[in-house]
Order: sequence, then structure tokens, then C-alpha cells
Amino acid sequence: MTEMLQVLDAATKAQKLPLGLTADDLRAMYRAMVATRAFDQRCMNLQRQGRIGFCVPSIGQEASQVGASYAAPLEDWVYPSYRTHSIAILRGVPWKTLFDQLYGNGTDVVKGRQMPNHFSLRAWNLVSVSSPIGTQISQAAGTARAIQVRGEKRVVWTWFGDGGTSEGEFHAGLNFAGVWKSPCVFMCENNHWAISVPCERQTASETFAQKAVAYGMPGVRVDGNDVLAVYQAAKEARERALRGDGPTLIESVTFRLGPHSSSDDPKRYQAPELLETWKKRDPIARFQAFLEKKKLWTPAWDKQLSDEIAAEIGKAVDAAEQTPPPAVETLFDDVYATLPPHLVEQRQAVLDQIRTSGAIQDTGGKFPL
Amino acid sequence: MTEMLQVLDAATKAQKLPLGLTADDLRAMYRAMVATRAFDQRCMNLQRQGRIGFCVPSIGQEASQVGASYAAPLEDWVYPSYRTHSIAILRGVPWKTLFDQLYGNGTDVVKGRQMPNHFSLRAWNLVSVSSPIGTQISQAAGTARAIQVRGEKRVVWTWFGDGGTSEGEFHAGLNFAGVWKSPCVFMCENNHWAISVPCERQTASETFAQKAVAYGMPGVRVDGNDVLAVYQAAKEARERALRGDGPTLIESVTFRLGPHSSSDDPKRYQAPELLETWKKRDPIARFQAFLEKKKLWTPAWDKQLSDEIAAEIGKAVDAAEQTPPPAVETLFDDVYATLPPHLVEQRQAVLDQIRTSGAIQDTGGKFPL
Amino acid sequence: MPEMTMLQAVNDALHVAMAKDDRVVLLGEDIGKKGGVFGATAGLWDKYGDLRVMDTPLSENGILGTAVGMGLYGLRPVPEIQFLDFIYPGFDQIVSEMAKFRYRSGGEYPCPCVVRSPSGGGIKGGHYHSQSAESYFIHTPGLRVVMPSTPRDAKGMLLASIFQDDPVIFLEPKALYRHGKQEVESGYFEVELGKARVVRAGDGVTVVTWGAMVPVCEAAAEKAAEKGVSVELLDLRSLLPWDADAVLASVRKTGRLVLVQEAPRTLGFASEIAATAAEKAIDSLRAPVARVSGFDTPFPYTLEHVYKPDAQRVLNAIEFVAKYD
Amino acid sequence: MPEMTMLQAVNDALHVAMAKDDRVVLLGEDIGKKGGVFGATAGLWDKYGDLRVMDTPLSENGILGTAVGMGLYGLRPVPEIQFLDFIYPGFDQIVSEMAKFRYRSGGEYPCPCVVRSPSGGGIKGGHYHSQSAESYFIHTPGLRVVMPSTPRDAKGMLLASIFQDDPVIFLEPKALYRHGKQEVESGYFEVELGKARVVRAGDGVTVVTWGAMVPVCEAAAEKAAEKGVSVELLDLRSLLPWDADAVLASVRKTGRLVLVQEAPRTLGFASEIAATAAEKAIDSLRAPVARVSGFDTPFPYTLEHVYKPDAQRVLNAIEFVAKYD
Ligand SMILES: Cc1ncc(C[n+]2csc(CCOP(=O)(O)OP(=O)(O)O)c2C)c(N)n1
Ligand SMILES: Cc1ncc(C[n+]2csc(CCOP(=O)(O)OP(=O)(O)O)c2C)c(N)n1
Ligand SMILES: [Mg+2]
Ligand SMILES: [Mg+2]
Repeated sequence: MTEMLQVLDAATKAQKLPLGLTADDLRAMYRAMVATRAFDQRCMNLQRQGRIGFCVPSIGQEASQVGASYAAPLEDWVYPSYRTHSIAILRGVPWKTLFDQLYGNGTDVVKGRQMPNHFSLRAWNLVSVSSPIGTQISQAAGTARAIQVRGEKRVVWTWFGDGGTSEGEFHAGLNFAGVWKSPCVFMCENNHWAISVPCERQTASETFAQKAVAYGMPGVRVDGNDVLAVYQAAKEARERALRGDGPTLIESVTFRLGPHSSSDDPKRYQAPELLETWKKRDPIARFQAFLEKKKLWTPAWDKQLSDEIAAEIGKAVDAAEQTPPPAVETLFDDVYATLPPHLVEQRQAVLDQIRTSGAIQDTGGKFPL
Repeated sequence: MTEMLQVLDAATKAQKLPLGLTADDLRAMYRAMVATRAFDQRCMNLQRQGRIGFCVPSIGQEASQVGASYAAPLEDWVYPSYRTHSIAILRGVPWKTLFDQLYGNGTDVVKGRQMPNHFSLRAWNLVSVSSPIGTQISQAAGTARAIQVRGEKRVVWTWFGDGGTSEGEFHAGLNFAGVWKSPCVFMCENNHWAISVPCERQTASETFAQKAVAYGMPGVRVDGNDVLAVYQAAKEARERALRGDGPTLIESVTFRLGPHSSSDDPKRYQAPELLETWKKRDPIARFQAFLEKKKLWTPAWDKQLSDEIAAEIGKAVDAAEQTPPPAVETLFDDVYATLPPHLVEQRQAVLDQIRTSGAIQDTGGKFPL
Repeated sequence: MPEMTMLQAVNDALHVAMAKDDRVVLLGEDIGKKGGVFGATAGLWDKYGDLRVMDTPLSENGILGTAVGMGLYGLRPVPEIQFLDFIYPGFDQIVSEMAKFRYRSGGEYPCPCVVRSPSGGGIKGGHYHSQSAESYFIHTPGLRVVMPSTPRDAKGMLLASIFQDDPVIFLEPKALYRHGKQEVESGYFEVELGKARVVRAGDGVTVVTWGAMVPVCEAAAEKAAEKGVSVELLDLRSLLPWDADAVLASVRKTGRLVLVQEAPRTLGFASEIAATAAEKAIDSLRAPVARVSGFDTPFPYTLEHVYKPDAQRVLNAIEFVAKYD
Repeated sequence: MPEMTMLQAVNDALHVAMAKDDRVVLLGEDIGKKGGVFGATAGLWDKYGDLRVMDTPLSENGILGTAVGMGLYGLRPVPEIQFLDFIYPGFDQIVSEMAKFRYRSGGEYPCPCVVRSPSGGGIKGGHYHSQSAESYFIHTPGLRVVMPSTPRDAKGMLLASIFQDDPVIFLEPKALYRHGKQEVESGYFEVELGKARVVRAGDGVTVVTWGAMVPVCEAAAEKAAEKGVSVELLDLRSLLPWDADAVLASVRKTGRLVLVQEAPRTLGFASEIAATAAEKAIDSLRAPVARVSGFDTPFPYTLEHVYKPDAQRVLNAIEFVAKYD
């Protein structure tokens, strides 16, 4: 049960490009991975400089996310987690849109209402991210059911971590999707940690994939640092779903190479050797070696790519930073479809206070985790 | 995965009494099963006559419950469900105590605060029954953990149905007990129905036992109408727990031969043939045939047993029925360890109203399910 | 116009809604073949089958979570929670998700969903089949909370709830399911959300209530009239947003306010109404604001009739404030 | 006496409790090796190990359900919910089980358990790391709800909570975790539950608040004093049961009442206090009862400072009621 699907090593030795992927496909995957890494590093810097309040890096998990998401065309709905912005990057969301959210400014899609990394990107079929762990899992099952009700052909993907498997949401979501045979792919990224709790204390189950047995669906364990393996597993799961054969649970075995978030320090609970071991399996380096072997990668191209991305990100950060915060009165919008009388009154009271007593001071606060 | 443990048939053919059980053991098990059936039938009659408000029969599940509970000595804690009163009967709870609860009268242990079948029997280590499905499962895991904390040697049993496996409580309880390797036996009675929902629409998992795989614990599927098989599975699970090898999930495959409760009519959703098939597997008849073969059963003894039980039950019903309801002021006790000021005030208001405006009328109401 | 019980009116509303719009889907425990434990969904599974009337596994978390996912995708899910007391395993999906999706997504993801559930006492169901839990939802911005007390309101407000875009907790006072019949329009109609209903006009004492306490208060008002006290009785019907204007207008007229709820006293919805009166109509109040309520204890079994306010208890409060000087 | 922040006081209380009584056990997410995301459990896992300081799987349902099972068996579990906003997946275990076990078992099964959780805003945590959810628990008979606002109260009330027999929701205003230091007795001591604290005596306007709003109100009271308005400021500390006598006594003295809460307005605990005043002190009230509160919207991120009441907003209310005639 503990073996896992791997593709990269064999594909490196093979003659042809793997899995029907073209050179452009492979380069696009690489680009998204590199861009995600650059984004995460930039966000950590911005946070350290006190320019954004918080961030959640995905360093080490780029293959896991990009590999699977490359198998998900734009028409597929995705319920992301707070750590899966690579999917937005892969789907082509403009950098400015992402940084607006991190700054919570006046052009932020979610109007400065959520912490950094809690994107909502309807135009890209990416559902609004929640903080409570696991809530998206049963929702994804519901959307997959709605697709069946409508008789449509698309698939729903939902992302969560090893920790997320312990919530009731996981249990409910997989059970309902199993009974309904809904077109849903459950993407469990086992990055070995739920903040400080190691995955072997999360469950006594030997693998997370085997939890699928409880719901009568296939469970696939895949090397999450092998972008091609994840792509293959995801592609097969999608085909199964479209055939009407129901949902799949994929455990993507990877490792969180960074802290849980900008506020966490893994040194307090993580053995340094473990980190070193996994650094050697860096998914970007592994994919790069493969591409180089296939003559799809050169240092020059890599440099060009990095420069390009850095420039784009730099421009977006500047623009986002200069955008003023949302107007005070937006605080009251979107609670309901239309503003009810009691919110009209509360909004008026704030505006009156500002008129009579001046602007309300922002005294800050620091996020601990 | 779909085979199940059976003992009765082989034991019937064997020379010796099975599983180290003595003739007295076997007769005691039979007695508890017969007594439970008699209790259930009497309760249904009382309900039909409008003498009690509600009841939840366990007809058809006597072997499943008595077999397992015979392996649980009195020092073991049990978290029962509303359908497992056979355990109380087996543990020797006086009939009067049970009927007091059904009547919710002034000598009822729970002071008329819960619906019929929601017993609390601390002296017998039977924990107060809840209505919300599954809540006892994580609690049982907690008690099992407390036993480890204290370094004691006893086991916790928790009972729930096929429907109960779908709640988050099941997921949390088994997961925590698995990680902690706590001495807990999870007894899932698959009686084929969660009210009107058949077990195959409860989950896509082929069996309920296999859900244990998700929690790294053994899952045992047993013929729940074979009292000896259930006893054996339970005994082994208990020994495993005491050895420190952790929890077990037991799926006891049985069938609800009666309605979900006194308010339910299975004809609206159940195929009559299915009921007929299972009636032929009546656990009492099967056990009786075995006992007869072993010369431990005669029609005369059976008659004597039934008469004895009927007489005891009859006396208890009469006594419970004549006991007046709890005093009005008991309404306010036991919300807290001591009565806080606001409840003193509310209690006084009721007593004042009764003094000035007369007794408060009970206008009744009828339970729909 | 046909005469209906509230249960029939709810069932009729569901039939009308499903026929009108195939985005409407139902899900819940035992709502299919059995038609629900009270029969509210009778006949719908036969007509619409498994895809639109879904008997679910036993998980409120799953029912509400999948309903959210359906609503986000554009369906109009109407999940049933078998008894309101069993909603808590799915509470997170209501409080953290359903209620906040529109807001947290900057308006990108509205989450229409009407959670139907039988609420309150009246069936000798003890503790877990009797509670009035509306306060939990009323304190949750983003939700609408509705509780009709007549068959006509039940139908018209259920239809209005299904065909608007905010999530609604639709509480059906089970004590009134078969309490009596009323003429109800056939076919589609709406009763506007957010507006109270004047059950009885008067100028001596304002009594505000909702749900199963409405007939109890009617009886008390009748008795009060016999004793010469004129009661203005308001049935709130919508608890969030609620019709503060109607209540305040009446209080400004009578100067005397009695609030009646079945829920436990502390932070029952009566507290909010009293607070609003103390804030906005203090100068009109000529007597203490009286609350008649369930007690701050769990809901009992044998003593249910003591726990729930009855007409006598309401009458005592009316007389107290009427006489207060 | 050592000086401590509230965070240190909480940590100290846990050290004292665990040393005093080996029935005390802790469980929660990241409370072991990491010592909790705020550090409230620092040093305890090193001292007591896995059996008494349990890092659990990521399930509030499991944390609270197993804590109930431990409490029933005679331990004194102190589960931590990492942020109060994440308590809802385990809400059923609190509302249906913990709160009702003693009652529904006729007193046979008390369920001691102290659920600790950081509550309220102040860390720019957005929506899901900032909410003030005390109302949900205050409306739940059988629970005690406690929210200290000083280091000393935090320690003394946490110890008092652990060593009494009712379940307690112990809310720690995270904005005050490192707000300042106070001298706190070493070793074991208790601060009595159910009693308000007079933060500042006065006779012009009564201000009642709790948790992180206490220092905000202190600042407002200070400014009011400068403007000639004498404020009596009460810190409730215990929200269920709460000290109605203290509040009513003050209101009877001042005739003017301002209630300040961080939670959304509708059915925040201020509503209960206002209702109680309108019921029991109506004749003393010489001005509208003013509520200053969070808004009936979800908790925002960028505009957190607009959402939460600040000293200016409180001051405006104080001045309004002080001048009212
Ligand atoms: C319901 C809930 N409980 C607790 C938290 C606090 N928390 C945030 S992230 C996290 C760990 C998540 O671990 P995992 O699911 O493995 O995802 P990862 O962070 O590793 O991607 C915890 C406990 C939360 N956000 N939601
Ligand atoms: C949380 C919750 N949801 C719904 C119900 C209503 N209900 C009572 S019994 C039942 C079916 C239970 O089925 P199962 O777990 O198989 O146990 P059985 O009744 O067959 O013994 C349901 C849905 C409940 N009691 N609790
Ligand atoms: Mg993880
Ligand atoms: Mg069953």
C-alpha cells in the first residue's frame, strides 16, 4: 500500500516525450512551477518587510499542484486551499489581481475582506478560499453533484492537506461523492505537516490514499514531487469521473519546504535532517533535470524566464501597493444581495462618526501563525 | 471483504461447548435475548395503548448486542445507543428502573428529562444516551484515552448503527482512537436501515468493516444474528485492546425486524420479501436451535423463562405507571452543579404562577418518528 | 382557494417551486421514498426522482456542505434538517460558509440555499426534538431567518425564500404543522420577507412573538380583551432581517411591550427586541419590557408543558405591564 | 509578585493546575512541541509528555468529543481550540453534549471541561481569526462562559474554571494577550466566577463591557472624565451566569447605560443586558440604552479598525446618553 506512482525517472530514460505531452506543455508546466516559487519568495520578502501582513508559501509543492492542475481544463471548477495559488498562476490570473488580494486594497476582488492567500477568482472557476480547514471538501462534492443534476461534462477538483483528512468535512465529502458517483477529484497534498503535527500523528492509517477504501472509491498514491506522475494520476482520475465512474482520492506525497506560514518557525518542531532529505527532492530541480535531458531546458532560457517573471511581479507589487484601501462604506456591501435597513443604519452611523470625529485609526496587529 | 465471521453452525455440529462458554453462560445469553424481545414487545404495546409516548424496539438485533456485551465485564464502560437496552438487561438493571425512564416519572433516574430509551445508568457503567446520532463515538474514544492516562485496564464499548458511520463523529472517534491506540471497541450494528435509507445508500463502501482501513485498525465483519460469532469477535477485540494493541471496529451484520421506532411504518419503504428473508434468520430462533441441540433448551424451560420475565415486567410496568411525575421544581436542577441566581428566579416565577393561576396544563403532543 | 395545514402548505410550496424551476433540488435524510418524517416532502421523489430529491447519508455536515456547493454552482438547493436540534454537526457550513460566501468573495459567489427544519416543541420529543434555536442563526450576519406561523405564510415565505439570492434558515414550528387549516392560494405567490404581520390590532399592550407562540398569544390576547386590556399582537415572521419599524411603531403607540418566545430566556430573540425598544423607544415605554420565555434549562420531556410559555403565563405578563404605573 | 502578560498568566495557570492535580490534561492542535500557536501551552509537553499534553489530529469535533469522554470519566480536560472561529465543527459536542450531560442524566454524569480559545480581533487575522462568538455559548444553558480582561483575572478565573464541575467556555481576548503586564500572585488562587469587576467607579454613566473592549472603554472613560462625565465602568468577566445585580445596581445609580461589545450587534450579549435593564430598571433609565458594537457584517480584514469599536465611538455614545434629557 505504501508504494507510489512515479513517472519522471522512467520518462527521463525514455525516447519519446511522456504521456502525450508536447514540448510546449512541458515548458508551460515548468514555467508555472518557477513562477509559483518566485511568487512565494516575493511574498515572504514582502511580509518580512512589513508590506503585507501574512502569507502562506507553497515551496516544495509546486509539482504536486501544477502537475495535477495541468490535467484540469479551465471549465473544471476548483475548490483551492490557501496554499494552492499555483493553480491561479497556471490558469493565467494576472499578477496584479493576486497582489491586490494580498494587499487587501481597493481593487482587490474580495474588497479587502480576507487575509492574504484567500483568493476568489470566479472568472477562472476558482472558488473563494476559506480558512477553516476542510470546508471546501463537501462543497466540492455538492458542486460535482450539481453537474450531474445539470447533465454537464466537467469535473470538480478540491485541494486539502494531510491535516484536512481528519475533519468531518473530508468524511462527509468523500462519502457523499462516493454514494452519488459524482465527478470529483479529491486532491490530498500530504506535505508531511499540519503546522507542527507530523502526518504520522494525524492518523494511524498507513497512507492517506487508503482512506478511499472507506468510501468505495479508488485511492491513488503518487510521488508529489514528480510533476509527471501527478499529472498522470490526475488525468486518469478526470477521465474516470467523465466516464461516470465516480470520484477518486489522490494522495500526493510531498513536503512543505518552508514554514507553515509567514508567522511559523519550523525549527521548533522539525528535525533539520528531514528538511535536508526533502530539499534533495526539490520538485523544480527534478523536473529541470528531466527537461534538460530532453533538451527543453537551458540556463539561458531559465534566466530569461526568471527575469521576465520577476519584472512582471515587481510591476504588480508596485501597482498593488499604490492602490488605496477599500472605501469604508464597502464594509457593509455583499452581506446580503441588497442592503437591509439595519445595515443602512449601521453604515450611516460610521459615516456620521467619521464626519464628526474624524477618520478611524488603524492600530494594526500582528498575525501569530 | 464481504465474508463474515460465523460460529453458530459449526458449533452446533461440534462436540464441546464453544469458545470456553459454559452451559450457564449460554443460558444467560439466551435469557437476556428473550428478555429483550419481551421488553420490546411490551413497550410497543404500551405505546400503542398510549401509555408511554414512544419506544425504539431492537427486535432482530438481540444476538448482536447480547453476544458482544457478554464479552464486556461490568467494569467496562459502555456508550450505548437508543436501541441497545439489551445491554442494560444483560447487566441486570431492574425492570422498574427501565420502565421509570420510559414513563419519565418521579423515580426515573433522569428525572423525566429524556425521551423513552434514553437511559443513564451510572451504577452499571452505562453512559447517558443521546439522540443526535454518533455523538457517543468520539466520547468513547476520549474515555478510552482517559483509561490510558490513568493506566487502568478496562475497555470502552460504543454502539452505533450503519447510519452513524456517516457522521463526523465516527470519523473523529475512530481516527483519534487509532492514533492514540486506545482501548476502545467500536460496535457498528449494520441493521440495514437508517430509518428509511438502506445501508447501500449510506455509503459506497462495500462493507462497514472496511472503513477501519482508514484508521489503521482492524475491521471485523461478523454475522450479527449469530450470537456466538459476535461474542467471539468482541472477546478478541477486547483482548487486543487490553494488550495495548488498540481499537477495533466490528461490523455486526443484522436486520431491524421491526419499525425504526413506534412512530415509523417500514411498509412505506421496505420490500416485504426482504423482511421475510431476514425473519428466517431470527437470532433467537437460531440460538434456540443450537441450545436445543446441546440439550440446554426445552420448551418447558422456555415457557418458564417467558412467564417469569412477563411477570417481572408486568409488575414493573404497574409500579412505574403509578409513580407520579417529577415535581415541577426539578426542572431547574442539574443544569449546573449548583443553582445559579437566574435559575432561582425562573424557578420562583413558575412556582408563583402555579400558586396564583393554578397548575399548568399538559396538552400532550405526538411524536412523528 | 384550497384549505391547507401548514404541513400541506410547505409540501405544496415545494411542489410549486420544483415545477416552476428545475434549479430547485431537495436533499436530506428520509425525504425521498418516505417523504420526510413529517411528510413535508411527500410525493416529490416519485415525481422528480433521485437527481432532484436526494435521500442523503446520515450527515448534516454533508447535507449542508453539499448544498452550499450546489448553491454556488447555480442550483437552488433546499436541504432539510430532520429536526433543528440535529443541525449542529453541520453548523460550521452555515456559520462559516453559507452566511459568508457572498461577502468574503466580494460578491463573486452568492450562496442561495434554503435550509428547512422543523423547530420548537409540541410533540413530546424531549430534549433533542424540541429546541428553538433561532438565536444562533439570528446572530449570524449574512443569513436570513424566517419562521411562519400560518399555512399561507409558510407557503408564501418558502417560495419567496427559494426565489431570492441569500441563504435562508427556514424554521417550521412543528407544533403548528397540523394545528388547523387556512385558505391558501394555489400556484405561485410570495409573502414578502422582512415584514411583520399584525395578528390583532390594539392600543393597550404590544405583544410581539413568532412561530408556535402566535396562537398561544392569540389565546392570551383574547383573555386579556375579556379583562379589558386591548392587545396589539405582532407575528414577526422574519427574524433576520426583522421588522423593527413595525414593533417600534406599535410600542410608541401602546408604551407597553411583552415579548414571547419559546427559546431559553438568555439571549433569546426577545432580548434583541427589548434592547431595540430600550434604545429607540425609551421615552415611550411606560412599563418594564416583559419577557415570557422558555427557561434557561435544556428542554425537558415530562415537564414540557411547564417549560413552554402557555396562554396563562403570557396573560400574567400582559396584565402586569398593563397595570404598571 | 511576578509581573505577567495575559498570555503568561494563562500559561502559568496551566502549569499550576497540572502540577496540582494529575486529572488535568490538555489537548488540541499544535499545543505540544510547538506550545500552541500563541504559546499558551509552552513548556507543558516537555514536562508532562504525550499522555497529559496531547497534540491531536486536526479535528475540533474530535478534540471536543474526546474531551467530553475524558471529563465524564473523571479527568479535568482543558481542550484548546486554536481560534474560536474554528470551534464550529465541534459545536454539536458543546451544545448538545457538554452543556446537557449533567441535566439529561439526572445528575449522574457531570461533564467538567474547560474549553480555552483565543477570541476577538486585534491581530489582522481577517474573518476567521477574529470573531467574537460568545453569544452562541451564552444562549446555551448548562455552560459557563468566562472572558477575562486582565492577567490576574485570566489566571485566577482559569484556575477557578478548571477546579469546579461545570463545563466552561473560557474565552481569551487575543488582543490582550500581550497588551501589558500586571502583578499576579504565584501559585494557586481563584478569582470567583459570576462576579463583575468595577474597573472604575463613577456616577454619571454606567458602561458595561468585557474582554478586549475593557481597555478601549477605559480610554473612553478617561476622555469622558476630561469632558466632565463620570463613568462607572464594569468588566463583566463572567458572561454566563453573569452578574446582573452589579449591573442593575450601577444603572439604578446612574440611570444611563452604555453597552460595548466587539461582536456583531444583533443578539450580541449587550442585547441581553439591555433587555434586563429594560425589564428590571426601567424606572431608573433616564436615557436610551446605547449599544456600541461590531457591525452585523462578517469581520473584515483591511477595515478591521472600522469594524471594532474604538474609544471615540464609545465616547460618542457616553456623551450621547450623558446629555440625553
Ligand atoms: C477548522 C480549523 N482548525 C484549525 C485551523 C488552524 N490551522 C490552520 S492551517 C492548519 C494545519 C493544516 O494542515 P494541512 O491540512 O496538512 O494543510 P497544510 O497547511 O499542510 O497545507 C491548522 C491547524 C484551521 N484553519 N481550521
Ligand atoms: C444528528 C442526527 N441526525 C438525524 C437524526 C434523526 N435520526 C434518528 S435515528 C436515525 C437513523 C439512524 O440509523 P442508524 O445509525 O443506522 O441506527 P439505527 O436506528 O438503525 O439503529 C435518524 C436519521 C438524529 N437522531 N441525529
Ligand atoms: Mg499538511
Ligand atoms: Mg441502522
